[in-house]
Amino acid sequence: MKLVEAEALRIEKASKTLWVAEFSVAEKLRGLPFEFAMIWVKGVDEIPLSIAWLDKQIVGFIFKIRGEGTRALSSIKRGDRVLMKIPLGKGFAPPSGTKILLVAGGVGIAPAPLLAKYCREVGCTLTIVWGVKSSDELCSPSSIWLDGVDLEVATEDGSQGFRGTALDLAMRIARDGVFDYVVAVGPRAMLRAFCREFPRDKCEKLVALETMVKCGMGMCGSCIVKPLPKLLCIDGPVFSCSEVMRHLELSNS
Amino acid sequence: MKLVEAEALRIEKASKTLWVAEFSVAEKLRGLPFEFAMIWVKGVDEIPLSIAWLDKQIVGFIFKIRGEGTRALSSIKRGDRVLMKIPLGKGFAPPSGTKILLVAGGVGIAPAPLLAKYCREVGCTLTIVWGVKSSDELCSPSSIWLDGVDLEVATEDGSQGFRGTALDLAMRIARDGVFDYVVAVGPRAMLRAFCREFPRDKCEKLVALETMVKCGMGMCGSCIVKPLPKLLCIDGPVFSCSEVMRHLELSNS
Amino acid sequence: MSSPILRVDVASLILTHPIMNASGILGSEPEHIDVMASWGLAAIVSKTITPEPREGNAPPIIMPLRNGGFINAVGLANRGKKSVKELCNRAKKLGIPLIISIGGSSSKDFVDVAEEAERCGANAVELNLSCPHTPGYGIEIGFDPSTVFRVVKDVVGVLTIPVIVKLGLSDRVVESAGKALEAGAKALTLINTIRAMAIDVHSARPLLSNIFGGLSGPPIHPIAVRVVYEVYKEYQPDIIGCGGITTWEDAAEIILAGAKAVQIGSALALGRARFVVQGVLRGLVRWLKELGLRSVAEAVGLAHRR
Amino acid sequence: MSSPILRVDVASLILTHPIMNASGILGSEPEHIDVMASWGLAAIVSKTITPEPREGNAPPIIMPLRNGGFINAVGLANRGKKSVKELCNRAKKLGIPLIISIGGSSSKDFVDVAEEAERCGANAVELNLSCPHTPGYGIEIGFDPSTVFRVVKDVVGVLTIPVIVKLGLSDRVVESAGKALEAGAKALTLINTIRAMAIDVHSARPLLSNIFGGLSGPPIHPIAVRVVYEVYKEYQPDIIGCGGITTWEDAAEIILAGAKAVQIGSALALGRARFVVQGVLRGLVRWLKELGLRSVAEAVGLAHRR
Ligand SMILES: Cc1cc2nc3c(=O)[nH]c(=O)nc-3n(C[C@H](O)[C@H](O)[C@H](O)COP(=O)(O)OP(=O)(O)OC[C@H]3O[C@@H](n4cnc5c(N)ncnc54)[C@H](O)[C@@H]3O)c2cc1C
Ligand SMILES: Cc1cc2nc3c(=O)[nH]c(=O)nc-3n(C[C@H](O)[C@H](O)[C@H](O)COP(=O)(O)OP(=O)(O)OC[C@H]3O[C@@H](n4cnc5c(N)ncnc54)[C@H](O)[C@@H]3O)c2cc1C
Ligand SMILES: Cc1cc2nc3c(=O)[nH]c(=O)nc-3n(C[C@H](O)[C@H](O)[C@H](O)COP(=O)(O)O)c2cc1C
Ligand SMILES: Cc1cc2nc3c(=O)[nH]c(=O)nc-3n(C[C@H](O)[C@H](O)[C@H](O)COP(=O)(O)O)c2cc1C
Ligand code: FES
Ligand code: FES
Repeated sequence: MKLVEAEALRIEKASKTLWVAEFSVAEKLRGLPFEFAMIWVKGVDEIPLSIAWLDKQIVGFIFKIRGEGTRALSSIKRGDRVLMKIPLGKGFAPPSGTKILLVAGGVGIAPAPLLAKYCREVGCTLTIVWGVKSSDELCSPSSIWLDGVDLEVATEDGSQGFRGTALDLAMRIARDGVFDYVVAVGPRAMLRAFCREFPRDKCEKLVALETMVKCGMGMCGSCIVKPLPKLLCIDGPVFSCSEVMRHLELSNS
Repeated sequence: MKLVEAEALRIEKASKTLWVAEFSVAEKLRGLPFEFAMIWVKGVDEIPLSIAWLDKQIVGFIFKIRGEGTRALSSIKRGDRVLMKIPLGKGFAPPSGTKILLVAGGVGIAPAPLLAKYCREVGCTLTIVWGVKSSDELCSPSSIWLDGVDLEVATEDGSQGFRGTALDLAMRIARDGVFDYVVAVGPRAMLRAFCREFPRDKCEKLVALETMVKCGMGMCGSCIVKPLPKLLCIDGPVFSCSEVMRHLELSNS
Repeated sequence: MSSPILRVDVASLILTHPIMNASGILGSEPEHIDVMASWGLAAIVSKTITPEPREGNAPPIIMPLRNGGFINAVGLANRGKKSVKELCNRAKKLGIPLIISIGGSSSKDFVDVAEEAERCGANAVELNLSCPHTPGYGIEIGFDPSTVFRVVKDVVGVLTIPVIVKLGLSDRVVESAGKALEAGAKALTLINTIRAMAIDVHSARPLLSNIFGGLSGPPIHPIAVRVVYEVYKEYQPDIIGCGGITTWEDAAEIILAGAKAVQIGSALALGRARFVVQGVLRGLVRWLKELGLRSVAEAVGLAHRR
Repeated sequence: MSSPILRVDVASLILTHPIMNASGILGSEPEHIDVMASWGLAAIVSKTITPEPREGNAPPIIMPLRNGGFINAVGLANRGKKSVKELCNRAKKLGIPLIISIGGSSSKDFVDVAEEAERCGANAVELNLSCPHTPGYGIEIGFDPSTVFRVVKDVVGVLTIPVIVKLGLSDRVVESAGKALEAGAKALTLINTIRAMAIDVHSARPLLSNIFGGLSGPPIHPIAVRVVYEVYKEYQPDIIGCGGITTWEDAAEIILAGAKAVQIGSALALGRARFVVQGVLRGLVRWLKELGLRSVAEAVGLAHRR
């Protein structure tokens, strides 16, 4: 983990609901898929965001405006600086040669580009299912570093691609293909449904969780994945369905 | 400069007046000829000594008992530990291909082995003249890492080698040979005589000085080479005769 | 020679070795106790618990610094007195000694939580009289030896379990230590973080939302060693050394200064806890052997020997 | 945009830029003044001078520490009042402003050396009320606001040149700062080293012959920034920030907290002085441009802006 100054290169609205923030940093960074950063939008808030892409001295994020912090991030300008702790978490680094299915709901697409790059590099096969309510929530693959990736789209209103949820589409795809890992990332309700309903016969089922990350360094304890004795910022954010099932059931959001 | 723990390998009397202290250290050290160390003989004193030899994790010193600190050093046992700041000073690194004459008086032989090693490595020709009062002050070249070095001995009582002082012998040798650098190290009176009398026509004349080194790090100022605005622990201990002539004349020891 | 004895008796507690966590590294939720139990600590110190729940400050609350330390202003976030029972139960289940750290703005607050801790079966309490950045909850108390006396006396008066008093750096820390002991403290934890501040030079804004925070980690270690040495010199009490301990050498130094046990805070961050605890313990064993000592206890305060 | 103005006016002195050395880095011999003049400092602060010569402590007097700082107990080694003239003459010859740092164990001592400094043409004096490890010569004075007031008042009463007061970390440093200003100090230097200790774990002996020493270097920087911020917040006086400044960011941070000028001590060690001074100045210029500020003065205390 390093604390780095990052300079905004591009902050833009990429769809009806999603924003992209791209920064340049002075030193080369490394990060594994699903690792994240704590971004201090100066004087406002420090918020955790998944590393969406990372290429030498460029790092990008995909985010949704939820409150003050994300709003502040969306309103910074090219050249503005933020401070970030990066990389944080343990990430998820599947062995080479494996087949992976990523099931992303909404802004859950954020970690996808870094996972795609990782898979290209180590030689994993990646299929991404991205589900949103309606096609206006999608962004162009090139704007989020997803060119040339096997990306299947599901919209709840059927305005583009498969009509239905990401989970529906993923289950259909999984019927035909064999995957070593299926990773779901998105709203908690989706993760819960995924862990409950997705057929687990041949694959390992994983979810990328969100809890309240306040320090990102394993000190404050606020990210504890109750009732597990695990810290999201150290041991996560990716956990197997089997270990977090109770966590998902306990929390009611 | 590093602060390192060193473990005594060998502390022994090497002649009537000289002692040898050899230590092993946990990390590889580097040092140039004439660089020195501040050795803290624990709980007693911290004293500056020239690095006599240095080979990866072994470092050796040649010293004379003068007071409490050197006495304490002479009485430590194999396995005892000291702390040392090492290397200190700027050292003296003659360009490769040059011819060097070292004029050492008494314990002034201390920096000779490291200089000899350096000269072998970079390809300088080194002649050492070592002057003492009587042959019982000499130590065997092998005990002080001077095997195979061109070493000419002068004794004031003629008990071995040339009869006379190191300076006498050096002047005689210089008459026949040509040297790029002539470096004198030894008692202050000898350095003064050297700077005054040694013919300077074809060579650069240098001396290795001693002043009161208390911190070794350029902070306390006690090692100032008056009236020069130079700190021995940073800029020295090797200076050209021309710059320190007044210093040598001012001081009366 | 047989392996040196790591067991230490401190504040009437018998610990299998001298290392515990420093308060504030996790320790506010029962699940934290599980996490920490897996680190190999001899005892666990809870997050400082106040009578009422506290939200704590908004992020950023902890930042790494260029000098190798951390600055934090968590703001004593905790779930209040009611969480003590859960913490104690969890520790009991795991069979690990638990020290409940207590914070408050009055004697009453301390007594209140301390009684709850005793009721719930905590092995000891640690009175945090030294949080340097939460107004009303800390260092102002520790600054004044007579306030220290009163608070400690009040708590000791109602408890049978040992009372440990945690002091921070202050002009009269030796005097405050004396007063704490006089009032019946069984041991002293020295020291807390030191009030400090960091500013982001590009935005000209304080790094922490709270502006001020506590400096921890290697930067404060030589100050902690000094305070332990001074207090030990004066009273030879049971001391738990804390401040910047990262390696076995840091622990050895503070033990030589007079600490019987040590608390590690910042160095446990970033998932390194298990590794750090193990490293310190292994190093201490090697070191005690080198010095020919049979136990940690024999090393306590050795630097005072002339 | 034209290059930002580095010139600062502090304690009624006009300096070409904000960097001077911290007292105790050389500065006791006239030759030291020559050495330091070559470093590119805007002004030189002498070693603390006491009325009578002091030998200082026996080595080891300064040790590097694992945490990146230094610990020192030089023991105020200096040649006494009689050396002031030589120091002043040398500085005058070199055309560089000289501040004579003064130490003493009574008001009389301070007055004595201060009068000599004025007579010899020093540009200012800095009263060292904060040496943390020389008994009777330091921090005990700074700890007590009323003593600070008396000493400063006495010195100000007899001088026409500016009086700067150097304070260390203490519980009531803000109050002491106020008293110093009330008594007529033109500026405050904040902070001195922090009392600390290091022990060699292999021999179980204190590292310094003096046992205690002052901690300096990067470890204390966030504490210095905090003290500067707190004092600036209260009085907005002229402050010279000191403590752990090594890079331009360290300098920028303390300027944002409220310092008009900075002193660099430890970072000047080991022959790096020229490089460090240059590096800090270059960095400050780049930074002021980045922030769109026209001068150092405009950055002073900016972190207080809401
Ligand atoms: C490991 C991790 C990775 C994440 N990656 C992304 C990402 O790539 N893109 C994205 O848009 N969002 C991501 N999030 C969620 C993102 O952190 C929150 O949307 C953000 O913190 C909200 O901050 P705010 O100030 O805008 O909203 P607030 O007003 O603070 O809160 C709005 C909502 O966000 C939740 N939230 C607030 N703060 C945090 C926090 N520190 N940690 C977790 N949840 C919080 C709250 O529960 C609340 O429901 C991630 C969260 C985690 C833990
Ligand atoms: C750069 C340098 C390299 C040296 N190399 C060697 C060496 O390789 N072998 C060797 O035998 N000696 C060397 N010396 C001299 C050695 O440092 C002194 O002999 C030693 O410090 C004396 O310490 P003491 O406690 O035994 O004697 P003390 O009782 O302290 O003093 C005895 C004499 O040594 C001189 N002296 C004491 N302390 C110092 C000090 N810190 N710096 C300089 N002189 C001091 C005093 O002027 C006095 O005349 C070197 C000195 C310097 C400055
Ligand atoms: C993030 C964090 C939170 C802390 N919270 C508390 C606390 O609640 N109560 C307390 O007494 N000390 C608290 N401290 C201080 C530590 O217990 C410890 O005294 C200090 O950090 C010095 O130790 P270290 O250098 O090993 O971290 C906290 C420290 C940190 C870094
Ligand atoms: C070796 C050394 C000697 C010092 N001597 C003095 C002194 O004589 N008078 C004084 O006021 N401060 C003295 N100090 C303290 C410094 O002036 C400065 O306040 C402190 O070191 C913090 O700055 P730094 O971290 O940049 O070193 C000394 C510091 C060091 C390291
Ligand atoms: S966010 Fe603080 S421990 Fe994970
Ligand atoms: S010995 Fe201290 S400056 Fe050289």
